Amino acid sequence: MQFDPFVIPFNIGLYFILFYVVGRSIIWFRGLSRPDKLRLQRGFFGKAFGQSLKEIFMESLIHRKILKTNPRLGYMHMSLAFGWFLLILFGTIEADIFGEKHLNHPYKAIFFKFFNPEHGRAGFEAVWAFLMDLILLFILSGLLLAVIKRFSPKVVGMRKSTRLKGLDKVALTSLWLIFPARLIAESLTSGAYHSGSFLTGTLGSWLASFLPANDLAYPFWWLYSLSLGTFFIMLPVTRYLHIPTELFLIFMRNSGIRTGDKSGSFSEVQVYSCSSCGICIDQCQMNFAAGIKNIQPVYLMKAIRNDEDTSHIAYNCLLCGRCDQKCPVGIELSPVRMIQRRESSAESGFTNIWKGYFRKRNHADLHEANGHHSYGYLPGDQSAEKAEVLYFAGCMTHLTPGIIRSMTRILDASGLKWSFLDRDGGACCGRPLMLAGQDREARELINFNSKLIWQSGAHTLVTSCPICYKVFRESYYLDVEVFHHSQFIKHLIDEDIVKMNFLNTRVVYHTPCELGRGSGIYEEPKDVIRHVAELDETEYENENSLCCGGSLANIKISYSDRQKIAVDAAARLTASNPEVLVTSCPLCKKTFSSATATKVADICEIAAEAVADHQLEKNNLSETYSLKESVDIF
Amino acid sequence: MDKFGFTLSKARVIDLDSNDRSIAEYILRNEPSFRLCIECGCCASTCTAGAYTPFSLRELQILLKRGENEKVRTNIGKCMLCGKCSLVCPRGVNTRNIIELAKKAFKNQETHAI
Amino acid sequence: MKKDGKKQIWSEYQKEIADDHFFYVRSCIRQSFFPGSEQFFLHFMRNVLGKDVFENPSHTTCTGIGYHGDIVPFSTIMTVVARHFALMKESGYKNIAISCVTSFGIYTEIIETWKHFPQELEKTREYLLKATGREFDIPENMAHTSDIIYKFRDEIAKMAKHTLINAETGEPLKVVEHIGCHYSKMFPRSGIGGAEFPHVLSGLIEAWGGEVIDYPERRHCCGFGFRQYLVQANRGYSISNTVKKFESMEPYKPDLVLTNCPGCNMFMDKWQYTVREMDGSVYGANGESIPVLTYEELAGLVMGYNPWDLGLQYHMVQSEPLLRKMGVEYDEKDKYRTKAGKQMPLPQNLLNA
Amino acid sequence: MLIISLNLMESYYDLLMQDVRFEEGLKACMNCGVCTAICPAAEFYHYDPRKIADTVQSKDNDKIISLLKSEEIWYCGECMSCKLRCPRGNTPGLVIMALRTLSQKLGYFTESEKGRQQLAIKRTIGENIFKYGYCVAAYAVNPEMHPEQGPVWNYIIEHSKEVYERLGGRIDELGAGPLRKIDEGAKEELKKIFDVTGGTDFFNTIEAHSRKKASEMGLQFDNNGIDNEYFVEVFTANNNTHTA
Amino acid sequence: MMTNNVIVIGGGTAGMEVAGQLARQGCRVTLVEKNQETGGNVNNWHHLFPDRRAGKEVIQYLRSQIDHTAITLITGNTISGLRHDNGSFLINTSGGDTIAADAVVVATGFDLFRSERKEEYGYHIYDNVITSADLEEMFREGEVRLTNGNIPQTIGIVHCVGSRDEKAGNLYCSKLCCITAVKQAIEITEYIKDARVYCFYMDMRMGGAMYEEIYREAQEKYGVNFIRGKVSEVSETIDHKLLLKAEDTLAGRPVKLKVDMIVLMAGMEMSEGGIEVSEMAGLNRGANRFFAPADNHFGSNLSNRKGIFYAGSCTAPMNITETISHARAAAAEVIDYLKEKI
Repeated sequence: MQFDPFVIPFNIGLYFILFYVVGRSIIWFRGLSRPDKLRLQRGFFGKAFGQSLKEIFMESLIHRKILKTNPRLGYMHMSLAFGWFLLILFGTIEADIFGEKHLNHPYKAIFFKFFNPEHGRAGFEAVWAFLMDLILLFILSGLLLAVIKRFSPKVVGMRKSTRLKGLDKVALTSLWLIFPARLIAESLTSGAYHSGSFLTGTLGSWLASFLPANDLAYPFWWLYSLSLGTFFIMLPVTRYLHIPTELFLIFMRNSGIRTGDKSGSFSEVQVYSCSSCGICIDQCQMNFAAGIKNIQPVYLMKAIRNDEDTSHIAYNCLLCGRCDQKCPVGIELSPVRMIQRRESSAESGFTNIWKGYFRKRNHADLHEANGHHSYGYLPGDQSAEKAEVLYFAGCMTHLTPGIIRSMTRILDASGLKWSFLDRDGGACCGRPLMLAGQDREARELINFNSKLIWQSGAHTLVTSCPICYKVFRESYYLDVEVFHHSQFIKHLIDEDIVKMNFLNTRVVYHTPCELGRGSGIYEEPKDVIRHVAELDETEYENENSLCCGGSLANIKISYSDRQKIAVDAAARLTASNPEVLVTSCPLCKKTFSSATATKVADICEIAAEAVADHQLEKNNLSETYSLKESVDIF
Repeated sequence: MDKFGFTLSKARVIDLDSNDRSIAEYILRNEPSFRLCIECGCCASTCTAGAYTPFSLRELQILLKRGENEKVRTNIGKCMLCGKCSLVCPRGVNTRNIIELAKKAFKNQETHAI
Repeated sequence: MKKDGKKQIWSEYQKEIADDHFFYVRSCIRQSFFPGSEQFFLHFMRNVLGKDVFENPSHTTCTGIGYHGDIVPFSTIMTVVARHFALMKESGYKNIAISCVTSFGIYTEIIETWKHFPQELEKTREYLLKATGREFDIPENMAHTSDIIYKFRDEIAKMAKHTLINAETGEPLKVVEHIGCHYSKMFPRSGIGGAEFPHVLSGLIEAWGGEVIDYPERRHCCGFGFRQYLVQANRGYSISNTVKKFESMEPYKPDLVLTNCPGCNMFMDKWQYTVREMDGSVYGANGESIPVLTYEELAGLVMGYNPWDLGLQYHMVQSEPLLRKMGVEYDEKDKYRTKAGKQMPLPQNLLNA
Repeated sequence: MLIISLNLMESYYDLLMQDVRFEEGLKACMNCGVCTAICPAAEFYHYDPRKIADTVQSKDNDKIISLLKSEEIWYCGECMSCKLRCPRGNTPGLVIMALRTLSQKLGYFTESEKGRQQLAIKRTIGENIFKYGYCVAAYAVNPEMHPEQGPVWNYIIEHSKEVYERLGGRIDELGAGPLRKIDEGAKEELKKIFDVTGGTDFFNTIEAHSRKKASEMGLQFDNNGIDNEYFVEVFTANNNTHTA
Repeated sequence: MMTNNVIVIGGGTAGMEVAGQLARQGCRVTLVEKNQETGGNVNNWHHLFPDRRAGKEVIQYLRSQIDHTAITLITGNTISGLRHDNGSFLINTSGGDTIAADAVVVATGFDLFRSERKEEYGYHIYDNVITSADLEEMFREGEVRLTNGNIPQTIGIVHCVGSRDEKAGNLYCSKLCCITAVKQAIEITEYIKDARVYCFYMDMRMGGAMYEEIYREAQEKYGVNFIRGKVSEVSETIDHKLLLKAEDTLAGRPVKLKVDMIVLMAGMEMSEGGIEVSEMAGLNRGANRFFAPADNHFGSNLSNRKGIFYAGSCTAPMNITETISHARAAAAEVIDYLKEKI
């Protein structure tokens, strides 16, 4: 049988990586919660399977998403991934057809030319050789781009390329060597035996014309095998682990597994699936508006993989969610970051062992997180007035009295029996604590507010603050319908409860993070605006909307950097010189107000302005909370 | 006590020479805007927790700077992180980070030195 | 530390002190706890300097302790003081010599009040007339008895049998002076040398060869605090403040504490005992407590009087260590004898004994 | 009753202004804190003369009432060091004295542990004045009530005759000299002065309100003397909330 | 072109500026200065706030102002007499000359508060208690040292020394000390690496252009500590440090601190010379002892006597910018007056 010692490095690498991936997959599988295990099993043997295969093909090989956002970068990834895939596929077939026997050992396919130097001279062989050369060329073109990207990112349309750690460099070099080595090796062999197709053949005969091709070929085959071997062995401790991990991720995701609130197999698989493509960096306003370039998800993932202290990175983020929308691998970046926040305070999570080839969980009691807490001072006896509609302004809204006045006008106009839950300023909704990873502390506030809401007997809860809105919807156990005021106003309009005039004002709308990407509310506010004013489109609609910079989620960012983001965002939104920049969040309003000369208004303020005065007279109500004193009018 | 019916009292004076300012220094290292406070009290007056309980970030931060840590240790957890203070601060002090760092510093102090 | 600065201040705060013909008013505390002091003062003035110092037997307390204990109204104490002025007027004196710093403070405060609020003076005249049928004039010259000793400090120095120089080492003795808050803090002009660097005692110490110790808490109150001592539950305030002073002076290893005010003297003497009982602290050098003397007692020692006739044995802190340093020869047997020379039983566990 | 009518009639600030010491003691405070800096009471008690001055100058009736009922106005030791330093010529010490006087006139002093002690001072110092003509007299300083005076005091009291005789003391003798007996005529005048100037009324006010408080607290109270439950309570009680 | 004689009393910032202005307007000016050299208080200042311009530069500018043929400079002389007869003033100098003038400008400036008068701070008593002026002297010599030659590590700066203080006899705010304190605090940290500087203030009166910004910089960049409370007393410890006592009014507790050096921010007072002149010429002075202008808004250069004008900080504490503007205004008033006179 055909054998040569130079294939040993490759074989070692190959078997190592095969066993490693299988082993790691088993560990991850066992790390899943029971329901997730079932999901994965169902997903594996169910229809999700096909879906996964399709996705693997489209994303892991073709890299469709990257192609969409950045064709050049996409081509680079595709040529390497898909090209290599084809090379292996066709190489194996080639070995199978033209080899001495069927079902060859993999190395036969990889080093086919070495063992069959004469191959490809004529006929069907030549066609096949041509195909193989074509694929190799395809890969080399991608490789060329990769090399260029490394030295000048702009060329591939990136503002910035990710930074590398030592091991990555080794792996990268070996990766870069693989295909040139193969090219040279094949060419020299072809040159020596006058075989090979348009690429290897031509290059080979030219080299042979002035070099001792036959003697030179052998070392290059060694180099080829060595670089492959090295690459495989390095793989688990470098970012290239994303290549196998991503496959696993796709299966998990398609089986319906989600990140959850504690670190586990899925979050870890996501962390390892990050290919460090750096697209998140370009999406991040902290990068392009404030010049902060070291806290983006790609660095968080890397820090987690390398067991670095993530707290500074983890907390220094607006959690606007723009990156989640664009991640080509579809990693749930913000949820993963939230896990880091929860666990960094608890010093829990995973750490590397065995030089990073494996990881173990440190068990730390999350309840020990941030000891010094106590909201015991919150009055147990406080009670809420009875009402149909409960209005909760929220902390931030208390800093924007305009919103409160407007909501009062609208609610009064509605003639509904409503009550102002936090008129004299209530407890915080708990969301800011959650954003800081302090869920248990938040729970105390949630319980306090829940009690009041239950007591009121209201069927509807309206809040002016998207931050409150999100937490009311997701973390409160309530028997009421929760509305953000923009939705509520739309409801009043649709049901014809409140009549509004059309104000001839040209406005643009800014979707707040917590309301848009956070809670999926995009259209209702716009409908309301269209009802009362003339709405211009901006470049930043819906999923693509910007963060105002004021986000409570970032605890580290300095005031001046916030200001930079706010000014930048406001400028982009008001590019069309609207009369008013409308938003639907008190925090966005307050942040933008100090960042642009354009008038900034909350959606309820323009709505209130549009409310016809006779509406109030009809219910003979003044612009006060008079309803509470008056009797139930229904 | 029994013999005379009274005892020596502990001095209330803030002794800047002997007080432990490591907590404040830790915060200063990690949040320079801590220096910027001019004790205007805007934070305390808008404070959500302050509406329920005597909690004054203005006072707590001055106590931290003076190394009078005990009162801070027992009160800092009353903050709800709602962030109004940082919005009203005329000096752009990153109040919430100061609070979080203080919590962390106290926690570290209990386990190992900072 | 620069001396000139202090000299400058002293020159700015000099006050007129009568030379003769004093109307003498006693101190409740001084006469109860250090009767030898007042005894010596009168002897010195009358027999040594041949001055006229008159004591009217029917003068009473000024009620100052009651006033600062907030049980005696202002108008009441003003009238009581007015009565003393009336007695003085009746006995034909214009210069008053006050043996108590609290009283001295009260007298000064009242006279100042009368200046700012003449209606109060009129009211007082009416009250006094109504209550006692007496009338009064405001004294022309008012002095604390320490002011008078200060005035004659150099005469005393001339007559000195001993000086404040350590007989063995030849080094000047380190003396801590304690003035008493009510001497000049309320009205700096009323005290010799003012309130920040009073000279009334440091002047004596210098004149008699000692070295004045200026320690950080020099100006701090002795801790009396009136109600803070008078009521047992409050005495923690009193002793804590005294301890604060002693801890501050300790590093200077003082040989003696010299006091102006009878109250301060009592506390700085007695609290040394109490705090030692409480936590074992002792503030003098080599495990001894620091003797605390009144200016009369010190003048007496300097002039060579028998310490036991001055009553030093009736302090809680015994003064032998000081006597030895000053080279005063004293008769141990004479210490606890009656006037008639009869031996009395010996008191137990005094300090430095 | 008195309190309510006062509420309706006039402000407590005006009441304080009737005391010349208050008028003298508080012009306008700028909260610089020199007084607190060197205040012996602020050193150990939860006390801040600056805040007292600031509270009073707010003229806020409710705040002044709570001051009059508070523990803190009783912390001052009346050393008057504050007068020396104040850059605005105020004397917090005098303000305190005015507050204490008013608190006693209105009977608010019994609301606080420290305020109630006024009875003890009246029963000791106050009675001494009438009995002996002195605030403090050797024979009135009972060693049992003054253990801190140490063994020397026991000794002096035990042998007072001999001790004072050698030092010129004239216990129980009329005429000049230390510790002399003050003649009845002088004591009578003293008493009259108290009657005429309202000193006696003031004593009676303290007694009356203390008696009332005693029954509220369910403590035995005698109209004079120091061995009754209420006296012992106010003389010795310390709830240890006053100091750090 | 009229030629009038004007006499300017005081050769400090105001006096020199007004003299220069008048000379260029064609007046013959006699400038009388009590010291041997002109420049007044600025001579004592190494660097000036807010931009740390060297005091010398200001002096140079002023000297160039009075470098004019129409100006007669008499230094080392005070005014010993001033009388008015038929429309012109006769002034006697201590040197014995008599000068006739049609108008008089009083520019007697201010004296620095004598800090030893705040006895509790122990100036001239405790070593290493110095004033802002003494510190400028050290800056000029290029090093900040204790009397024993060591470099101070902890420095306390005491605001309002002799200002806003009834006990010091001055109810007014001297207005420049706060910013001086901030300036000097910054300079100290520049001279002494990681020195700890504590400013004890009652109010930070940062009224001038760029003042608040510098205050902020002192906190942010130089880490100067600010404690709100007037220093009550200073005493010397056995290890020759200085013990400061104040209340941290924002914490509501007494505070004490041992420092190596204390810098007293001495306030501004009416100058002795000014008081003499006011008595000689019967000029009104306010309760703050500074000259009282005829009108606070429209006549800040006018006195209660026709023909006598005020320039600069003899009427109230002023910084250099204000002094120079005030002096120029004075020149304008003088010219108007002389025109009317003819």
